[in-house]
Amino acid sequence: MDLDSLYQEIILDHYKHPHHAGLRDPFEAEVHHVNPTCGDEVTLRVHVAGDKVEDVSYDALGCSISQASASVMTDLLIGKSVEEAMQIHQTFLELMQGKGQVEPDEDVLEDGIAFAGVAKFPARVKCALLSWMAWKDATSQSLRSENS
Amino acid sequence: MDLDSLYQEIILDHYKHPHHAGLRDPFEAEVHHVNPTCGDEVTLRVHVAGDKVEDVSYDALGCSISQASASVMTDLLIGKSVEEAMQIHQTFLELMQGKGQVEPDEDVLEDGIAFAGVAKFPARVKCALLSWMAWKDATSQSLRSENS
Amino acid sequence: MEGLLPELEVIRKDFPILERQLAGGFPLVYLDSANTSQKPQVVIDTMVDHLERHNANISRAMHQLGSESTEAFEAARDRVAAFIKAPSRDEVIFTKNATEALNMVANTLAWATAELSIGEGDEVVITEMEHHSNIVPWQLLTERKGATLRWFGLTEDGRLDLSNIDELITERTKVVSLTWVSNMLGTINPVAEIAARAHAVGAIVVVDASQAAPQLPIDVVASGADILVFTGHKVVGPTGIGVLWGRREVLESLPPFHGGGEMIETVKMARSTYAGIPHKFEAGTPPIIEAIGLGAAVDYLDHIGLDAIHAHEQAVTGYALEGLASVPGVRILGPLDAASRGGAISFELADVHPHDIAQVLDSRGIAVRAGHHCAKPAHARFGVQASTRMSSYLYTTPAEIDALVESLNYTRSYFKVS
Amino acid sequence: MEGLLPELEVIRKDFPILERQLAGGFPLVYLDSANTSQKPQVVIDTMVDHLERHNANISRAMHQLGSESTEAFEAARDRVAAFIKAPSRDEVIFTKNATEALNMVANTLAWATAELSIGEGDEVVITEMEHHSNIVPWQLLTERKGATLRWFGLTEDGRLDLSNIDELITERTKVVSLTWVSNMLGTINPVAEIAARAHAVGAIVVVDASQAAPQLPIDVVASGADILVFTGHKVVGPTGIGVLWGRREVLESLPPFHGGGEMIETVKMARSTYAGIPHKFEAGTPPIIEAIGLGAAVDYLDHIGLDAIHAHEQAVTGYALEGLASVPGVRILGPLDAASRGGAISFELADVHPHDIAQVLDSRGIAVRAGHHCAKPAHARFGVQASTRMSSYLYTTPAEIDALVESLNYTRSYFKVS
Ligand SMILES: Cc1ncc(COP(=O)(O)O)c(C=O)c1O
Ligand SMILES: Cc1ncc(COP(=O)(O)O)c(C=O)c1O
Repeated sequence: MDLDSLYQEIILDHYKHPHHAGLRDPFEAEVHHVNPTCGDEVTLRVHVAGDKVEDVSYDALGCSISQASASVMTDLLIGKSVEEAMQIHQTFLELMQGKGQVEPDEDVLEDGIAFAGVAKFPARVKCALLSWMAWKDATSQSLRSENS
Repeated sequence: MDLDSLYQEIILDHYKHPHHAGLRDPFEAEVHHVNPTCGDEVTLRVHVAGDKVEDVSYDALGCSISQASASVMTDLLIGKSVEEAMQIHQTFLELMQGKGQVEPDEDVLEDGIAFAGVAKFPARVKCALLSWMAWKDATSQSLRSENS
Repeated sequence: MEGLLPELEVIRKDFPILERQLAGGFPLVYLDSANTSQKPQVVIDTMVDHLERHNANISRAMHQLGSESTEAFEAARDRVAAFIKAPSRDEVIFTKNATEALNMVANTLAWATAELSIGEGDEVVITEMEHHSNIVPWQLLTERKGATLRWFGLTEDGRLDLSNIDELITERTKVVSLTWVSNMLGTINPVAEIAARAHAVGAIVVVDASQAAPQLPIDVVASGADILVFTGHKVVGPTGIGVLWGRREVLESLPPFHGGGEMIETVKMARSTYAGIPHKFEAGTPPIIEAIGLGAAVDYLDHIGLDAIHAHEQAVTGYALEGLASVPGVRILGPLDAASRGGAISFELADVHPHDIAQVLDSRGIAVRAGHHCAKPAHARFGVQASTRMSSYLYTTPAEIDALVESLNYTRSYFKVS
Repeated sequence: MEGLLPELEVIRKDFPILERQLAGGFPLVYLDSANTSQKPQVVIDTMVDHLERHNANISRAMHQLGSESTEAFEAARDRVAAFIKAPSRDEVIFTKNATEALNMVANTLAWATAELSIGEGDEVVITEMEHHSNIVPWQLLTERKGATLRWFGLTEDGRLDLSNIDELITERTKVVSLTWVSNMLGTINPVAEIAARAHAVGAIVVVDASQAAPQLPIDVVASGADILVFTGHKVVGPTGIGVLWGRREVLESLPPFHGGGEMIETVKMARSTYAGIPHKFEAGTPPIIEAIGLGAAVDYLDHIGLDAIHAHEQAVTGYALEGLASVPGVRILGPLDAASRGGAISFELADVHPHDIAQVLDSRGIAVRAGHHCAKPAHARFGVQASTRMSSYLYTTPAEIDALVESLNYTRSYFKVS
């Protein structure tokens, strides 16, 4: 059990000083996701304008991994096009589900590469993915409501 | 597995030529008992007059043990006082539940002693007891309705 | 004999109980596999290894044992999904046995709303050859909801009588629930065909594969079922575990079954929200060791191959049908050709009651079942109160069938049947 | 230390998993017994012996293996009846787990008639410290039947707030369902006292003894319960088995739960009649091996003695409460005196999230639980979203508590908590 590979400095930094935390206006969709096994929760809002992720704001309750992951995610996604953001989401998902066998791409994931170690702890993968899943859900909702 | 200790000649005789078989009038109570595990069934009527078991008549579907047991029972109980009959019932019950350790009393049980071997076959004890339980149930019902 | 498993003697060595000596020094001849199957060493060892080295509760536990246990449990779900070709592992729900799985369907339908709700004027269709576990839940449901229970009758040779299918399956039909293979008559039913008729009127189809899963390759989608269930202990797995597979849309429209740990998303005193499938239907600590044992069991069967097992069963069944026909006074209940039936053969022997037959056979080490085999209506249909049933499995040898036939002849002479 | 089991080292040898080495060469320190207990060799061996030598289905089978299996299964019922001092073995019903047992009560009450029926204007009373498995079934029942769910709140120190008992338990109350020992707070509740109040208004009392059965001598009659449930895997038994004990009159007035094999008297297509207790509530092939394993488990506990186990738990819990208090920033949820609590201790550690605590402990071989422990409302009551829980059992040593305390201090330094 290599604790330090899980709790990288980058993760602990984001945990102690989360970026883009808090819920903000305007937003097109808000979701509330829960990890039923441990109770971690996140409320997350997305503001999408045209094709662009204008803002992602959140209120998260949970462990260092889940909180740091939300913080890193907002850094990565805000300002990107929805398509690019979805691509980054996919890359992060593959890293997390790779059981520690996937080499992270720093150009795409930036601080997110710190989560490579999490992929070796199956029980913690869900923590790292909580806010990412919430973001995808919220974004799909906002796109659906836009098209309808 | 001593088959012959189970299938005594007396039992097979009663099975092939059951005594007092068939349903007769008059009767005060009729019951229908089923062995849920194997499906053996008996419909049984009792005719009690005053304190006396005037008649026990039955229609039984089942294996050699359950049929022979009904036949032997009617031989033993018809004509006795209800109290004596209940006593015989108790003696037969004790024999059956004795796991083969109880010495049968021929004075009380007559042909019923042939069932001593059945007590060694736990799966068959229920077969031997089916009609006896039905008789007790029917007799209690007839006494209850008399007193009410 | 054609069709027998080539490595039969090796396979038998996998089953420790087959070495058992019974009273009188008789070796065990186990012909009661439709009741429950025996267990190969690998299933037992897998369970023991888990108990001795990895035991922990699942999902909730974050520690190493907890991860090992969760992984083993969820890997079992993957194996079962592969065994029945489920489109998604999330559609595989672990239950206690087939009975609980069938009751889960009937019970959740009782509280379902919209499309799936059942009430007055609605009908549930079953068949006269169902096991009690696929009759009583539907009686309870239809009684309680004021709906009507109807059923397919049987033909003289023990098949479903489909002549009145147009009267039975109508726009009033909400559920058609039937067995794939009869545990009493052995009949293999045309489930896909009936499912198509049911779907045409918008009914959902529940298939009881308790006797099919041990013997036939199963493809849930091809079967036409919306829900398919089977029980672990008949597929060389342990007791205490069964499987319910359901199409995602159906499972998602049903309300939860039991409430409790693991099936929730969040709980407040006043109300709760529920997890997605499969967890929605798996309240409480599941049968963990049992699921893991079942995973090993279906792996074992897959390794031998269900096609090979089916061929073996057909060869043994054909040989048994011939052998039984050679005994005077034997009357077989159900189809007479091995090709259209499973490996359970119920029969009567003139002038000897099934219990007495079973008793004599048992005194010679041969285990069969005597009684109604939890199929009273099918017995009533053929005017019999009880029958004797022999049921083979992948470890059964032709020599065991010979022993049965010989002992039936002995039974006749023991009871002086002329 | 006073109260410890005298033969603790011998007892530990009974549990093979305690020899397990974890990652990094750390020995297992298992402090998650309230989640699931570890299994002694005798339980595992009893199950293996049955699987390898006696396996057969029960009740229905007339052959030697069938008799052996039936006898072993019913002997397990006798042992469980003795373990909880049940007045009659017929009142002991085997279920899948405690969750199924609680749902069985709520589900059969949903269909009960006369006295036991529940509808508008009726109330069910639970408590804020229940496990989800004793909350959600009652939410489903009251929602579906238009009845009202009410509950006892908790005091600051984690006990039931009985100050409004007269408002809560009234002539509208049909059921009072509560836990004997809290799985989160450790609190031991005055069940007999509350049962007396409930009986005074004619309500039935359901006691969740899932955490009590492992730790306290149980006498169902003295407890005041009408129905009492517990789960096998927490009393050193296997998964897949639970127990529901009920007073005969109550069980006899409830309708059947699941329909199927073994619970019937007779079945016709149009309607069925049901067997007496316990079989009425045991549809289908029961968890046979699991019941037999549970029989061996309660025998094992009875052999050591529940009084001795309880004393051991209190000694270890007292020592743990002291040790935890010595760690800066620890806040214990629940009563602070060992005498009035069971062996589960949930706590917070300032500035470190429970998952992160559990993770650091796990890296040193210490298994605890982190999260809501299936008791979200009780967590909400204390304003916490998750906690860390250590739970000891009869194999726990003071040295293991020392390891926990030391590792909590290490956790603080790892996360640089000042
Ligand atoms: C107090 C309490 N009740 C009920 C349960 C549910 O037990 P099971 O998950 O075995 O059904 C548990 C344990 O998880 C518990 O601690
Ligand atoms: C066709 C069929 N359905 C259902 C069942 C019930 O299985 P279980 O008793 O394991 O629930 C059985 C076996 O007993 C069966 O043969």
